[in-house]
Amino acid sequence: MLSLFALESVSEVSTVVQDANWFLEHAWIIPLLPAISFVLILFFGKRLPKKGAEIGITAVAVSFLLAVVTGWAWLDHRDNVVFDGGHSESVVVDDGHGSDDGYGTDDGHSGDATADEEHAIVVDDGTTNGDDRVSLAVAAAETGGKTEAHPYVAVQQTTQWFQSGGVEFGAGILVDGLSVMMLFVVTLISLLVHIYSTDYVGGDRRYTHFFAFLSLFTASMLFFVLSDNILQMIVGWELVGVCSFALIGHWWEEKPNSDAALKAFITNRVGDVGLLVGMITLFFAAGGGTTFDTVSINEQVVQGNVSHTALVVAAAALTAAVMSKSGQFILHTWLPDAMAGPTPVSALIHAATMVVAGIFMVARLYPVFFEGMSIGGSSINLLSTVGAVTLVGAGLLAFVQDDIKKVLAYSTVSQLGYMAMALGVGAWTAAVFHLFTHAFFKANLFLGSGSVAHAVHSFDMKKDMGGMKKYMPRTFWTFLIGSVALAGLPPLAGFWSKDEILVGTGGWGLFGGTGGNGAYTFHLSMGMIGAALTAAYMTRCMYLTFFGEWRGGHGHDDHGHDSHDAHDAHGHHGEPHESGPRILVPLYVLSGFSILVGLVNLPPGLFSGSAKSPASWQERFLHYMEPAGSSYFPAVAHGTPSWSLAIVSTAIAVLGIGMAFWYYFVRVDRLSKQTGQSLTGLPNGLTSRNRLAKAGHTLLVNKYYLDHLYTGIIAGFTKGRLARAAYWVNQNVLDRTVNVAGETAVRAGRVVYERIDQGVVDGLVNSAGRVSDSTGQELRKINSGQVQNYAALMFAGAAVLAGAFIILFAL
Amino acid sequence: MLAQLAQQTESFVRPAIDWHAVAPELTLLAVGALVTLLDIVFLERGRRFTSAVAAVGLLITMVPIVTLALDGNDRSLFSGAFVVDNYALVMKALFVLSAYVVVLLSANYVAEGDYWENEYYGLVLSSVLGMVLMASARDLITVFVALELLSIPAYMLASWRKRDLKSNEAGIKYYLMGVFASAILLYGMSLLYGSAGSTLLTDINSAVGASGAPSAVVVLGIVFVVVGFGFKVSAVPFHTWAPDTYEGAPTPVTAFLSVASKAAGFVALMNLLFVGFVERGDIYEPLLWVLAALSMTVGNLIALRQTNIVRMLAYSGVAQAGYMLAPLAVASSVPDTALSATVTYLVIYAAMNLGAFVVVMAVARKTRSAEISSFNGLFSYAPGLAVAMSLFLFALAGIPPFGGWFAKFRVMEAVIEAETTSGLVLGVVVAVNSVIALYYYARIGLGMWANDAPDGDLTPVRLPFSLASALILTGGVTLVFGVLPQLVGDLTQVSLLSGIGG
Amino acid sequence: MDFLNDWGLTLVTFLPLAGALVMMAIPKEEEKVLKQAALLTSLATLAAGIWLLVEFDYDRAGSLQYVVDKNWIEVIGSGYTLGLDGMSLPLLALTVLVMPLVFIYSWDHIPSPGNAKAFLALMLILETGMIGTFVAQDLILFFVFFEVVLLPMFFMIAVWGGEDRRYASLKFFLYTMFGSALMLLGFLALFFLSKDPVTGELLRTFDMRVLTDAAGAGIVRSSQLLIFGGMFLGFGVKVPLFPFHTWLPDAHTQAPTQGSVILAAVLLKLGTYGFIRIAIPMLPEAAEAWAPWIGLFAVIGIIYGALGCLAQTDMKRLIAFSSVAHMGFVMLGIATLTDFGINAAIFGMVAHGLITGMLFFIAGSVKERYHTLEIKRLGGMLLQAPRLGWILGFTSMASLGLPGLAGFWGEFPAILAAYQPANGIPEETFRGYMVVAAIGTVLAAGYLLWLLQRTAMGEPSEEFANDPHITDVNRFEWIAWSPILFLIVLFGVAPGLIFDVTDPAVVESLNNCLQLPDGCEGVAAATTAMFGG
Amino acid sequence: MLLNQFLLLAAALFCIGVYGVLVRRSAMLVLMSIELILNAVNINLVAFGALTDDVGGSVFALFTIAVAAAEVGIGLAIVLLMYRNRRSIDLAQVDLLKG
Repeated sequence: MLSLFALESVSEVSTVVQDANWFLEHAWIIPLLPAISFVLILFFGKRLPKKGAEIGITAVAVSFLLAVVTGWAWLDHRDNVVFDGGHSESVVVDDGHGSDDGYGTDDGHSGDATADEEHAIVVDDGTTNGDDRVSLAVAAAETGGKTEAHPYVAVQQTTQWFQSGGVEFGAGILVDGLSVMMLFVVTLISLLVHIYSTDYVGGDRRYTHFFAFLSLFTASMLFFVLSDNILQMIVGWELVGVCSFALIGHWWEEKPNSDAALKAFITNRVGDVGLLVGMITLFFAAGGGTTFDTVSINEQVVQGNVSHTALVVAAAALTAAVMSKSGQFILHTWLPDAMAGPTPVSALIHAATMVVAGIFMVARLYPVFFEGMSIGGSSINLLSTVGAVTLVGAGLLAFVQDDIKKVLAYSTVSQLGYMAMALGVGAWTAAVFHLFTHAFFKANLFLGSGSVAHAVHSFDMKKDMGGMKKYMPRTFWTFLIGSVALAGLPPLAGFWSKDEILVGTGGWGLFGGTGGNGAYTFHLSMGMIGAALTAAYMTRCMYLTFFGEWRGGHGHDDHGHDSHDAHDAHGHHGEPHESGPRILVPLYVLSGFSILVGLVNLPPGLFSGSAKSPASWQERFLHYMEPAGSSYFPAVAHGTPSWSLAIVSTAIAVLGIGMAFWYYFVRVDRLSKQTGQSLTGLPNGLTSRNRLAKAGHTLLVNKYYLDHLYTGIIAGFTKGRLARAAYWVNQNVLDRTVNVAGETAVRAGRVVYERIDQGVVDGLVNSAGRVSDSTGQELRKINSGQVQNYAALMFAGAAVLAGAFIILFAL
Repeated sequence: MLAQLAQQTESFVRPAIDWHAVAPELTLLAVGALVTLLDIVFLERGRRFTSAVAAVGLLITMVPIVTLALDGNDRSLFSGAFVVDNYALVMKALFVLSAYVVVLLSANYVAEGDYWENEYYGLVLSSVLGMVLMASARDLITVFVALELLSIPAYMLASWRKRDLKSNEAGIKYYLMGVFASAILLYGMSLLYGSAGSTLLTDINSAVGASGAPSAVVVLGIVFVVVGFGFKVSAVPFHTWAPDTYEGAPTPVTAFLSVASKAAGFVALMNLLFVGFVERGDIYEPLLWVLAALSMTVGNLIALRQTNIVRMLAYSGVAQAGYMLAPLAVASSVPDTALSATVTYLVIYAAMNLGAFVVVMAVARKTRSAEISSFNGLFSYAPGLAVAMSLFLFALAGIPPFGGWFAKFRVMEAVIEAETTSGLVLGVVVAVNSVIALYYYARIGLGMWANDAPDGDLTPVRLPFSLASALILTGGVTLVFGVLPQLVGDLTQVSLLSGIGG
Repeated sequence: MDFLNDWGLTLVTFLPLAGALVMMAIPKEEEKVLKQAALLTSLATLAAGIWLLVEFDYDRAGSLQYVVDKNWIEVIGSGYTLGLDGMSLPLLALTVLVMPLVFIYSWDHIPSPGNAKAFLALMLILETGMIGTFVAQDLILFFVFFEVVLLPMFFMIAVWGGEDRRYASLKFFLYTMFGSALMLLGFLALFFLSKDPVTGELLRTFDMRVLTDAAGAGIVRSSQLLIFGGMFLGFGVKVPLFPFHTWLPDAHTQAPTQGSVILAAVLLKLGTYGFIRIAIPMLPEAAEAWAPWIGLFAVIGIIYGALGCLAQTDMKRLIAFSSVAHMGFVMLGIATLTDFGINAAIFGMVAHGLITGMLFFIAGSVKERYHTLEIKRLGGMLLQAPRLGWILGFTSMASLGLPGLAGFWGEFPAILAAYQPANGIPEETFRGYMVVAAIGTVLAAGYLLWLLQRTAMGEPSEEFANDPHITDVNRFEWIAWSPILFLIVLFGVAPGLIFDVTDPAVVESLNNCLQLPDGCEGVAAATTAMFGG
Repeated sequence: MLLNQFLLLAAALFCIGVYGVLVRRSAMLVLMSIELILNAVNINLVAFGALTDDVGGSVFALFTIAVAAAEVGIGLAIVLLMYRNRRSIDLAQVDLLKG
């Protein structure tokens, strides 16, 4: 149980092959379909019966199917790419590498695949019966329970895009576990969001535009996910940014919406500076100034012939990019504002796909981060700390939000913090697995909140929601499943992935270390607090939305400060009712996934090899996803899951739920029953304390509140003052700095323009003109009209010249 | 007594005269005499055909020049005092042709005036005779006589309109300054004669050119001579007469002064520099450097503020004189390039400036004023004239594809070829000045195209035949020299040094 | 084929001039005939251009083709030599393409004082000047065409311009004239000083090919620096490089739409073309000494231009300042003196030409409809003229360098090249430039999207709320704009079209630097010390 | 030795002439002063000619005298014009053209 994993030795030879199953080779069709649908909708959308929606849906559906089949092909490829039966194929060792066992990749079909040199190692090709058996002797003996006979071989197809100045610009696809998983997630959620939007965005004036950009977004995300070189990543990265700009600003009539879109895009561009600098450093330091190819860059880093300083610079720069794109702490302010976009957009882009682009990039270029941040062996590094801080910070902020989407937005930021921390501590599979599960239940929650908001035409929990359980039971149940999964209670998905991360931190020394790459105890504790916070604010959100009496709808007609759903044609009042099937079906599918998807990666040690979870069942996700032992992946240590950690983390989550439950379900509910109106909090305690909290300086309230002291300190305090303080910091410090940065740029622009440009530079030019003009005016006076002055001037000139020249020359 | 006298004179042997060499001067003399004769004989009735006779006469004088050019070998008379070489022939042709254009200009201008017309052409022809003589003069006395021969008629032409105060004032100023300057010039020549013992330029060159520090007398002589011609060329600080005289004098006379007499001044200056004291470069180069830089800068700066087109062209003439002096300021290091640069500039400058004056006169016929504002909106009622004026103005500014760019290019080429820091600095000064000049040239161009006509009358301008032909001649020449500079290049590939060597 | 060889380039250069002369004959009143004649001429030139492109031998793109070498002014040793190679081909194609579109656009967009005859004739003369500059292979011919371009543009701004057009046109004319006068001094010095590398005797020629091969051999370093300084001023003014850019905003704001489009699309490229064709190949040693300074000015230009844009209240002036920023990227690419950088620069030129030309077209149409370009008064264009709004959105995306559109391939490779300049140039300095340039892209996103937000998004201001003649894109505008939009996407998706053509020519022009006895290092010590890199 | 006296005399005459031109207001006196300068030049020429007993000097002097005569004739004509138009020959009043 306690045995640390031995580090697998890293293979010298590149484990990438050109030809494999047809679907793997032609995965580039998947992004192509939505791209074509974008063009079709743009040009013919308006004239179609369903105004473009059907093209969008069919395209994404086909892509989804293709993704599933490609996934299947990958599983098959991953499993039996190796040893067929007992005998081992003879392997011709590549000349360059004197390592013990060479790897041979079947290069028989060099015809179609444009294999560039250092990848192709000729092997006497065995009989290629369809599944291109490639004989690979196992590099090092796999330890641990699993007999890992099959090495991890990715499939890469590159064509030469163009060539400039001796530099090869290739374009191609790299299909491996990571990208297949992302393909599946993106296409599935995009399909569900498409269906969901047909009802949600029903009456909108720019319905076709919405679907056009939705397809464009899906296409660019898939293009990004499949890219095999860092240049293509940059292209995909920015295309995705543009689509989010277009979709957030879908209702650009109101200024706040277009402001939010602008803020999102510019913050992403700030991150792009880091991306550009990082990629360029990698291109020169690791790519040798000739190739952008991710695999070869990773290999160079893994083989250690890249200077450490370059790696540190690249890793730091790329972390900046991650911070902006995946909403990490400093540059996260754009994500909550991005909720101004329609809910399907928030679900697809700001929960499941785009925001994880940063995490995907780190996962794809993991060797750079592993070496750059020296993750193995140290107890703290930039990426993991940023993740941890975001995790807790965002969790706190989620407490004080009135708008349901803002709560979910901050929860996304905090879950992204989780993933970043996981990558930071070396738990690669845990992070990717959390990304996988989070996509489902967060999308589920967002769509659920959309369905509720659709019914009450506002997102404000305090004013317009409450007691929705009675009116919208189905949405309630799906929302409940999503929240429980998010909170991380076992058997649902959230628990497995969060637990994996905590295991991966390796900080759990109490009952024997759980292995992993370094003792990240601080991050473990932050993870624990995060888990509690998540559970707490989700319970609060559940209560305010679904329990108590319905607060909205009677009397006040204003639809909340940012309820822009008024654009829907059918803005009727009256009792909220359950949403239509096209909204509910995606909810069902997603909640189903939220439940089942956790089982994909059962930790091995947990059931100690009992019959119920046979070896072949355990860590399927790890087996198929992590390119362990392949040439372009660092030797990462895996933590062993431990019973004690699982129990403690669940207990903390339950504690979080319990506290929030007790505060809301018991005390607020009893009070609201007594007073007859459905309250959203303890009026005297909270609001008075609010004022106190807001003041933040007065001593604790006088004694007769003592009985609240206990709850105040644990629940109230964390909910009240600290959260509000965090929110205040977030709004006044962080968010304002971003806005202030914008304003200072504009003011600097004005200063530079008025003073320097017009004043100095232009001034010089104009003053030169004026000076010559005025001297001209003075010189005109020479011609005074008096002829004798002329004669005097002439003679004086002659005399002076004569005198000077005589003195100079003659004497 | 008479016999005694005759006996003394036998020892006097008549110098051999090569009639072909002197042919141009003689024909001019004949034409001048003929015009005066006609004037006396026909009095009033002669008005009509005197200008035609003068014009035809000038064209006839071109014939001997062309034959001499075709003949090809240089001729020298009076033991080197009168030399006819390529350089002289080019300049003679320039004088005669510019005189021809001036006669075309003044054909109806003078006729419309109520003054006695015939003498006008007599004076012009005699002045041209002086210039043609100057081109071949290689001796102090001949230079002086030629200079006076071309100046004195010019004084009278300047004060041609007897009853007009301005013309009278112009005449006075031109006369007094002219005579004063030639007095200074004479004084300088006397000193040169004194130091050299002979009036022949080649002798002066051998005497003055002795190595070692020059004596004060020689330096003073050279300075005063250059000052004298500085006046003629209207270089700053001796330019003060030019704007007033140009404005006061009748416009054809102004054209004549600004082109022909300035060219004559340059010819004289070049004769003296390249033949007279070519070794003494260390004296006249800095002198001319100062004059060139001053003329360019001051000329352009004052021109910025002018409101009268003729005064502006005067100052622009001063600036152009500065450009022409620039190659001379590096003459001793690159003699041949400097000479051909200045000659090229003179030729192209003549075409441009005369063209500009043609348009000024044409516009004056309608607007009756020489103010720049009267040019506003010219494009709306006389597009042809406006395009022509823009052609001339931007040629003067040195913008390709019009002639001026090649002239300025040759000047810059000469200055850079000298490869001396003073040459380079002068090049930069030329560049900067061409930008300042561009401002007032472009401003007029702007006014013509962009502004609308003063008090809006759009009656087109009717050009008499002579003005039209002058316009076409000068415009054509300017454009052709701009697009195919090789023509003017071959023409002006001249050298004065051969005179000394040969 | 041989007709093309000796007459091809002369035809394509002087066809527009011939068209202009023909138009002189047509009376002023018949505007329709005049417009047809002008359009026909420009289309004929386009056809000739395409014919040249088709017959061009792409695998020898490095060497000069269609070479014409006749004598023009022997007295100063300058010949009428024309030639076309990979470097000038894309720019020629850009010019030949943009002009017909401008003529189509001006079918019903003749600016205020009318007089279509003069306006169209001037544009044709302009076209001759531009094409001539790109194909000239003789310094003096280059200088003549370089200046011929000034006059028509001066008159177009002066006569058909905006309110204070006089000031703007004069400033443009004087500024460029000053630069080119000093450039001429540089050419002359080069003429007199350059020696034959082998025999060492004076070359005394203006022929670019000979001078490029000589690569400034025999000229002592200090005078090389001085000559390069002259050329730097001449070309820098035209680019416009940072300190010499003040004429651009005024010229653009006052110029008529057609004028701004041509100015932005082609005229700015004369300067940068001058650098890569004349300054750098002929004076490699001086180029290395100057490279850090050019880089510095370029980078300042990027930030300065962007900050300038943020402060603008007039849309056209904002686009003008954005040109300063874009050309900053192009100059950064050139300053690296690597073939990768210069390829990026050429691509940047073509892309900037298309994109900023398009932006000015849109600005012109907005001015046509709203009669103002005051950003504060504009608004809600996406509601009133949706297509115009979307085109503005698309073009500003291209302009801020969105990958997949042409703008990106101009900026990204330039930033990439800045990481590793030629080996004679201080690397740390250029990496600093790289980071600043990357920050520049953020500012670019800032001002462009802010412009988009203020003009296209939001509700239309009540002043124009139900203004009848704010119509959407009309027929002529579509015809004029669709080729440009298509090309922006085409070059974005397949940048190889340009890179494959320019690469051999750039390698050819840069190989002198590598032949220097000590490669480009010789100068490194001096520059790093001087520059403190 | 003799030569210096002549040169000095000529220089003195020259300066007096110049003084006369610059200071005297009446046109007539200016003309006279110019004559003075020209005569100074003649002295110079003849002196140099005598020194090197070369006839050139005196020939030059003769020419100068002839030309001086012509100039004075014209000068007087122009001054006459001035008088006829202005009723005064005061050079200071002659400033219509300036700037």
